[in-house]
Amino acid sequence: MTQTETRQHPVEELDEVVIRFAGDSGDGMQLTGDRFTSASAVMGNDLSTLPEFPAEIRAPAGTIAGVSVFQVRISDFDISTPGDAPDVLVAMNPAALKSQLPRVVQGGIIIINTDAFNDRNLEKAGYESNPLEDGTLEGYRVYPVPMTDLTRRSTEHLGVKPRDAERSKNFFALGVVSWMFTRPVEPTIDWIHQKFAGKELVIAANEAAFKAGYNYGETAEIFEAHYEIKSAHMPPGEYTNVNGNTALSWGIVATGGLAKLPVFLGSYPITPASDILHELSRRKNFGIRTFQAEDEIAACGAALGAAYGGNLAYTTTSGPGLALKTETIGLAVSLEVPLVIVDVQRGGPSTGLPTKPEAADLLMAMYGRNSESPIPIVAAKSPSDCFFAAIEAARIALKYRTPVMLLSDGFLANSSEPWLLPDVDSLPDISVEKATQPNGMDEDGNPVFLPYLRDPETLARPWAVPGTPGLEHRVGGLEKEDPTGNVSYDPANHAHMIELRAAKVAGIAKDIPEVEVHGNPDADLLVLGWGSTWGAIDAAAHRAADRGMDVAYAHLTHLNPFPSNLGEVLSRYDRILVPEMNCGQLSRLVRAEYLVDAQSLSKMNGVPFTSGEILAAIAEQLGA
Amino acid sequence: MTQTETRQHPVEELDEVVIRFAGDSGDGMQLTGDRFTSASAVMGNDLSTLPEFPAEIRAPAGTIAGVSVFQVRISDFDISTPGDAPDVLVAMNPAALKSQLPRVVQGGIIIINTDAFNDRNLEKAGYESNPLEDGTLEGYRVYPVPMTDLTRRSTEHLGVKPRDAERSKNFFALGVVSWMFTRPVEPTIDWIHQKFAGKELVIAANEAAFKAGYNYGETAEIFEAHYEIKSAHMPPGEYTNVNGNTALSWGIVATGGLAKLPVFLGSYPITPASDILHELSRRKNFGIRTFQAEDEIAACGAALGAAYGGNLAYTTTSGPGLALKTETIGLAVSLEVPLVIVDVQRGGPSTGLPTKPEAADLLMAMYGRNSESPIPIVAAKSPSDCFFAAIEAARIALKYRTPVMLLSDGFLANSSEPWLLPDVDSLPDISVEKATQPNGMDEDGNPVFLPYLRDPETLARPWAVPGTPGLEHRVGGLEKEDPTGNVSYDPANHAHMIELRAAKVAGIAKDIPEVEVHGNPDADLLVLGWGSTWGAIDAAAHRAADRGMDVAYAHLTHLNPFPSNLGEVLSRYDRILVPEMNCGQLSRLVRAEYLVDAQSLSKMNGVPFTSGEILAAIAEQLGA
Amino acid sequence: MTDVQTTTRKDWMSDQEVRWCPGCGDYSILAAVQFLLPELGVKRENTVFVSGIGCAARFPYYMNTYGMHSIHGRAPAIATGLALSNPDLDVWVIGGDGDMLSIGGNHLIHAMRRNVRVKILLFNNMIYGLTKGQYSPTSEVGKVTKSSPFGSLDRPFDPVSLALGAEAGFVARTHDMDRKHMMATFRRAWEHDGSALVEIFQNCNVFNDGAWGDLTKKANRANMLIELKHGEPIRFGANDEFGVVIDCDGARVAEVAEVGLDAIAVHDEKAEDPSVAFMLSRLALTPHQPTPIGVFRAADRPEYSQATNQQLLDAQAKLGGGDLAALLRSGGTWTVEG
Amino acid sequence: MTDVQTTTRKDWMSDQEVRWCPGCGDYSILAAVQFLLPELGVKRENTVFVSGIGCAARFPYYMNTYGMHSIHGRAPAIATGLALSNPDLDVWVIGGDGDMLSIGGNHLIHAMRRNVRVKILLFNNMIYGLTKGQYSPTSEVGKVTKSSPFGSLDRPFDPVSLALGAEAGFVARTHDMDRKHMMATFRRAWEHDGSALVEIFQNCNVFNDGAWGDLTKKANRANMLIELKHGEPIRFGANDEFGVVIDCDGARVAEVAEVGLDAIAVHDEKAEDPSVAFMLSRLALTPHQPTPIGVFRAADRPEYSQATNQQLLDAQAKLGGGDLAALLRSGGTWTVEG
Ligand SMILES: Cc1ncc(C[n+]2csc(CCOP(=O)(O)OP(=O)(O)O)c2C)c(N)n1
Ligand SMILES: Cc1ncc(C[n+]2csc(CCOP(=O)(O)OP(=O)(O)O)c2C)c(N)n1
Ligand code: SF4
Ligand code: SF4
Ligand SMILES: [Mg+2]
Ligand SMILES: [Mg+2]
Repeated sequence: MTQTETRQHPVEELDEVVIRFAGDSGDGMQLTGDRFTSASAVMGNDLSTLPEFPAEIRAPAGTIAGVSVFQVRISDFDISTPGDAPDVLVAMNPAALKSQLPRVVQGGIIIINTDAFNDRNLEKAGYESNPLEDGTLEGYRVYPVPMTDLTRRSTEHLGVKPRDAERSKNFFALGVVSWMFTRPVEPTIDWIHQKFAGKELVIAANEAAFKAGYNYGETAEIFEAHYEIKSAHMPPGEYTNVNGNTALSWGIVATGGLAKLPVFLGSYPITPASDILHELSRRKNFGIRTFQAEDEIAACGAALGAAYGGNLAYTTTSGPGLALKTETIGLAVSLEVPLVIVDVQRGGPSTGLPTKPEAADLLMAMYGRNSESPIPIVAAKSPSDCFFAAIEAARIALKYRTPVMLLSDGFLANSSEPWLLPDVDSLPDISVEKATQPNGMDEDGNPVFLPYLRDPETLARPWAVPGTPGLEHRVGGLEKEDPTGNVSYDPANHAHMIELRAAKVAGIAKDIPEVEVHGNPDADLLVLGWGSTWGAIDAAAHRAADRGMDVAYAHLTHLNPFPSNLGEVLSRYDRILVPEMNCGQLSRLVRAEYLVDAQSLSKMNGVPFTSGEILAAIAEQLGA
Repeated sequence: MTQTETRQHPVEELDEVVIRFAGDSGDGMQLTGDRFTSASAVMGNDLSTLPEFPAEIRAPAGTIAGVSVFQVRISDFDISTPGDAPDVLVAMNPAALKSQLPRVVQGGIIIINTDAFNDRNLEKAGYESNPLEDGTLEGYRVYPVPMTDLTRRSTEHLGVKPRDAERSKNFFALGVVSWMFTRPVEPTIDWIHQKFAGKELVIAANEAAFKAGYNYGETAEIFEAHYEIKSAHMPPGEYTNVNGNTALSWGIVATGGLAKLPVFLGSYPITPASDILHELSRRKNFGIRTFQAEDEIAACGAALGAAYGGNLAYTTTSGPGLALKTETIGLAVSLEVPLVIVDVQRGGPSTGLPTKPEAADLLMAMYGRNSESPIPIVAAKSPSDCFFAAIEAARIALKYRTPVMLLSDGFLANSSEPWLLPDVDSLPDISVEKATQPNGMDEDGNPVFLPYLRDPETLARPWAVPGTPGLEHRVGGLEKEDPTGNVSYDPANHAHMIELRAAKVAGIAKDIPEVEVHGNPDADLLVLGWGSTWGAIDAAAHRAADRGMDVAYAHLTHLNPFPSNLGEVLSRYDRILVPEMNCGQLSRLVRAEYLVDAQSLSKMNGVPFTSGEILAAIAEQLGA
Repeated sequence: MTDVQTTTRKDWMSDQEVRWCPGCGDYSILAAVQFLLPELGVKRENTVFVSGIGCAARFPYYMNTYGMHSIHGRAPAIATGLALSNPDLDVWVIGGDGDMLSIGGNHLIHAMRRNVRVKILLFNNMIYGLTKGQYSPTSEVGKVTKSSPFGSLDRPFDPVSLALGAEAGFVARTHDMDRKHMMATFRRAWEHDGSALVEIFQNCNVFNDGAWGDLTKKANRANMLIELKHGEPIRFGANDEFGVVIDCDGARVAEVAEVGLDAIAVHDEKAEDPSVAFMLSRLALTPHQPTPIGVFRAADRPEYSQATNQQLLDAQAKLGGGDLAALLRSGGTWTVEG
Repeated sequence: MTDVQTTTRKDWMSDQEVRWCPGCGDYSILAAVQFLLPELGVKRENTVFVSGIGCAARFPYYMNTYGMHSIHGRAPAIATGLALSNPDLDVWVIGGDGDMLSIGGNHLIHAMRRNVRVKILLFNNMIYGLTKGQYSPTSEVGKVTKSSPFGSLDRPFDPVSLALGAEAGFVARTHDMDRKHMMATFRRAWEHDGSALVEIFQNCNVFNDGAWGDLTKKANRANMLIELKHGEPIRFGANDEFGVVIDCDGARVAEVAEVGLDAIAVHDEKAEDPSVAFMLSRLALTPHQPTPIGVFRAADRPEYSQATNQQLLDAQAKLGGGDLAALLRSGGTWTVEG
């Protein structure tokens, strides 16, 4: 692809690689990572990504707080996590190097933009001496590249001003890494043309920088080899690369069609859930109404109002917002209307670590309401699973006329993976009948409507929406008489209603899949997971098996009620290990429910589990 | 005391009696019950009371919804509940009879105001025939008394208008019952004079009605006997009769002195907690500031602000209000400031049964916040214990700089018992030192203030309140660096802080009394209780022992952390029974914590446990 | 409407026994609504009452329509979602001064600025009734109640001023002693295309009896209630002897004879600028001074739920109806061959 | 104050790196406060900044005083409790337009009506900054943002109108491009005995750059910013050629030459009636019309925390200091003999 004379480098084959692009917030690392991912997807690799943003909108340039990171793992086999430690680090400045170096595997590759290693930047990063010179990087394969300068020179001929040229240096870096891992260049060049359409100079500069980087890899004598990762044996079909928030949003879009209902979203912006609001706000042509409320209470209240009005209603938030919605969710429990509450969990307590993932709202989801106020809980296990989890949550909400909690987290929200697109026609019909007719008789034999007369199978009450003639009735948060719905202070009725509400939710266990055991079902140890730990557990279990360790594992997507066979499954294992991004919340639930000595493997530092950590815990449990 | 000739009735001795005064909301039943209680207190009986109000402010006169009830139990031995089924029912109208009759013991005494049994009232109560005539009351000892008419006649000579005279009929009823149980008349007459001071005609009418009732008992030939209940063998000392809300308020008043701090209450009215706000609002001469906020969030926020400002701060509410405060409590956890949150629990879910007790907010208190956000929980066990529970909650909050949840419930709130007044000088000193000096040094050896440098013993951080020179610092809900308090996104620091917060709360176990076992410690069965079930459990255990059943029982006043010996205690028993006014919340906590098969005895009908119900469950557990 | 239903008051009464205290002002408000709805020719099934918590908030139980007795303060938010979900509904919101102005103040002001078609009836009894008598955000300074035994210190809101400051398009006031005036005022609220707030002076005869008496007792009305009528000079008094004068210091009461009829302000409820309506809301600062009632402001503004729906239609017209399969492919795809 | 501390700006700067985007208007507001406090002669230890959540709400971290970065929307409530707990403190509240007017709207209006001595600086950038660009309650209709890709539909609040409708005693406005004006305005807020709201036009150069530019750019100021000065005719323009006329329809801009100086309204910030201040707040309805800045209203009213304390003193004077033993006996007692 170039005219210059090139030396042929040896090509080594790898089965996987984890690359971390790190630079200043303004350096375009997210875009670079995204592009590399797309090019890899086209090559048929399996892949998984994880972006990490600074907490500040624009942290001061050059500081550690301002470092923006994108990790991508590509492989020729089926993977489920973005990888533990990176094999390759691209460090665009000293702060990036300083903050990311501790994660890189020993002997890993480090590609450095040496132009950024001036005194000012070193100081800002807190380096007292230059790490390029003081031995800090011993034990790594370091490739120092004066990227800023090379970028500038490669674009000079286009008439790009030096300051503007600098902005293209991420494309230079992308070029180097693309060469190193033998990625095709066309998709990226096409993309540049599309993305910057109309800005000819920008296109030219970025393309020139990208090619210069690619050629630098080919030409410069510093690289010993370049690498190839064969395409993975992925099931055939059409794939897209999707992150959890997008998949969840699309799942919500899908439910409108599957339920044949208009979708309503009441929301208030909060990290890391806001992107669901953003994505759905763009989908007005799907008939989706989004309402940015004055706060979370109003967001949930408006969703409840829309649900009562016959829409398929959602409210999306993160922990602090969920705390505010609890009273309204309690009302939804009492009214028994369908409503899906999405909690994209983040680090706490209080404001905590808003941009870091955690999965510590499970017990709040379960118990965070006054009195006995049971609701079903569904949790997504991977970015693309967010799509199906949204459908499942809506299915339960509609069928059982109940608020449903749908748990995601900041890790799922932002990390992405290839997704074999489902056939949209194969998605389940989740539509339900609304009430249209009186369902009872009064003493005089006149037809009457009994709003709390339940379906004997599901215990769901009729969904009688305003606008339906003949079904006028009143509901409210006071205790209701069964089945008239009239206010009742009668002790026996209250006890009965408490039982009915509990039985309705418990009964959903009959309507959800049994929990499946993976790995070696006859092992002594069961690893029980939920939520975003799926990838790390799955990978760890495979690695354990490779090392001859017997381990079974199971993953819960329904946290309330539990699958009906869970107690029986747990009773089969001597040891149960529960990895969680909290201090042992699921383990408490299963201990209380089944009296099994489930041990918590807790991680609460704002960073998702690596498979290595889980592997180590498995090994410890097995005394291996 | 009267001039009329009297027949002497035989006096029978009783060891206890449970009397239920029931009438229309406007009939003054609460006042009647109160008066009877006071007269009994003066006689040295032990006693326990329970009022029950209609949910409506003024439900339509004559209806069942409008019935107001006051139950009092008096005895010559130590009691701890207001009694299960009443031995005596005073029914002022048909609705009162209809709603209360099912509770009366077989063969019980029923005193009826026959004048109210007209067609209109019978219809309003839903009677199709007159229960006085149709055999409904067979099996009871019924005393029909035309109270309205007799009252009218007894006051005629005073010039009281007939309509006004009617208002005194509760004093007539009180007179009858006072005679029946040989209560002294002077205290009541004195009280009438005091209470209605200035309203001479009212005094005269009430006094006349009261005396007429008393004389009626003595004179009329309808009563076979009257009864005496000897004074109880109560520890010597000065007693008052107190309900839980008053005791809790006084406990809060006391803490100001004991902590040498101004008390601040931020509150928003809600049943059944409002009376604490009312009582404290009257105590301005104790230097107590009460702030009625615009909502519960602001109430809790203002309390948090006052705590940060160095006051001893409280916020009081019930379940729906607590749901709204959760986000702010999470901030208090993160800031580590002392704050007591009082939840007077009521029936739910949602608005539920606002005037009925329930104890189903335990798990919300424990887990109802986003992320891992541990707080200590204290629960009162009897009306007078509310006083000490308030002091204990404040002690923990101050010493450990933490929000503390103090749980009461609608039963404790309104029911009353004699309270042997404590010597106020013997109450504990709960004062703590505020920070006044820098507590660290920077690299240059200059003194600095480290707001999160903890006391090694308690792990409490310094309480450095605005106004203190030299300690200026910033706090917030974002994760804080240990010990500087600066914002930190560092993973290791976050994990460390999560652990520290958990360890601080867990460490309180060293500083609270061990749980005591009552009854027969060597029994197979342990009854484990918390909160207002104490009275019923204690009584049931005594009754069980009387019947030769071996039972041990223990009561938790600290729900988080648990007393340090709880695990060991639980491990000693084959069976553990946990009576709770919820669906098994404490039982879940102990099952998860200690893996013991604690069985829940759940009662969720808005009515407190009777000792009989617990006795029956004990018997069932023991196969007796 | 083509198929106007003919209903009578009875059709709008539910089978639930009304549980307010005997003598409570809420009864007459209920009656006014039940008399009005037949006149409006609306359908029961398309009428929804949403309330918060409080005595006033029991209202929906007594209406033979759809109804929701929700949670304290949140009715305007819930009603907003409901109104957005179905354009055919008439959504009424009922609440007390505590419900709407204390815990629910934020939802109220946001409902006002959004101009969503919810009709809010604020039962202002200047007290918390249901919780048995604490002072409310409309109680006068110095009010002695259970929670303010030494007198309250909080300066009250004027609901009309507050709503006008919050960009309300429709604000009116009426009182529980005049069914005709209530009906006329509620009708105007119903006719307005957008959110509407009606403050109703309501007597709580148990905890705040007679609080509005200086204004609403029959004998006092002529001299104490100033009826606002669009396009007419603002006059009151048994013989219209008083009027309202507006100048650059604000609004004040004057004797017509003294200032001349020309000096009397003519009421313009449609004024784009709410300033004059605001002035009128400041005329009386206690319930013991001559006080305007009627429609303060009824300005035309785009209604929120219609605008929301229009955006959906525009998007569909521009982008076509939603195609899920295409959406899933919108981020780019690649194909793995079998 | 007797022992006035002599401090300099540096004394008020904390050791924390300021983390706003380069170019953000928040920097100049921070500087204005840091320059002002030394002039006020207040003590660092008696100064507290309480904020909610948002870019603006990071402010307390940068002040070398006491500070609390609390939770979204709740700062006015927390500050109220703090102000009540200690009369010696100067309590400042900092928040953005989302923090104060969206989720925190209710606490804001209640703080205003109570007149508790908290000084609220509202950084109005007409956008949610921290959450990366959604429209806020002050964003203009039609605003295209991440959460309103088809344009927002919500009519914005005017913070000054809202506060005046909520009984505010002190309301003012300034902007981030004029340090002197900010300092003078903040000083006035500080001097006011009660709650004070200062709206600050603030530029968010990342998500809403130049939103206030029509008003605040140096070249535009003379013709677009109307400086309110107590007791002076309200005039503006490079040569004071424009003025504000107030009549019974509201306030409007006029050429002085045309209407004559006598017709120009004289600003009275102390007026008991907030109506004229309200009129002034309606003069400009978009950030592209001549807009008043300065103190709209500074009326004397009893301050809440002092009134609270006075009630304690009165109660003590009347009832004596609290006696716990007596309180426990106040319901009547009886004695059981040993
Ligand atoms: C979250 C919550 N807080 C508090 C309450 C208690 N509460 C019920 S109604 C009410 C106020 C009633 O006053 P208002 O709204 O004026 O109605 P009114 O009874 O006077 O008609 C309060 C504080 C509640 N039900 N829920
Ligand atoms: C309870 C809660 N809801 C939502 C958020 C997310 N959030 C943080 S700041 C913010 C709004 C920021 O806008 P503004 O208050 O105008 O401040 P700015 O960033 O523009 O200065 C939001 C929605 C939160 N932190 N907490
Ligand atoms: S308490 Fe007052 S407002 Fe409530 S029903 Fe009774 S009279 Fe009406
Ligand atoms: S996002 Fe806007 S408001 Fe926030 S710091 Fe950046 S420029 Fe300032
Ligand atoms: Mg009220
Ligand atoms: Mg903003």
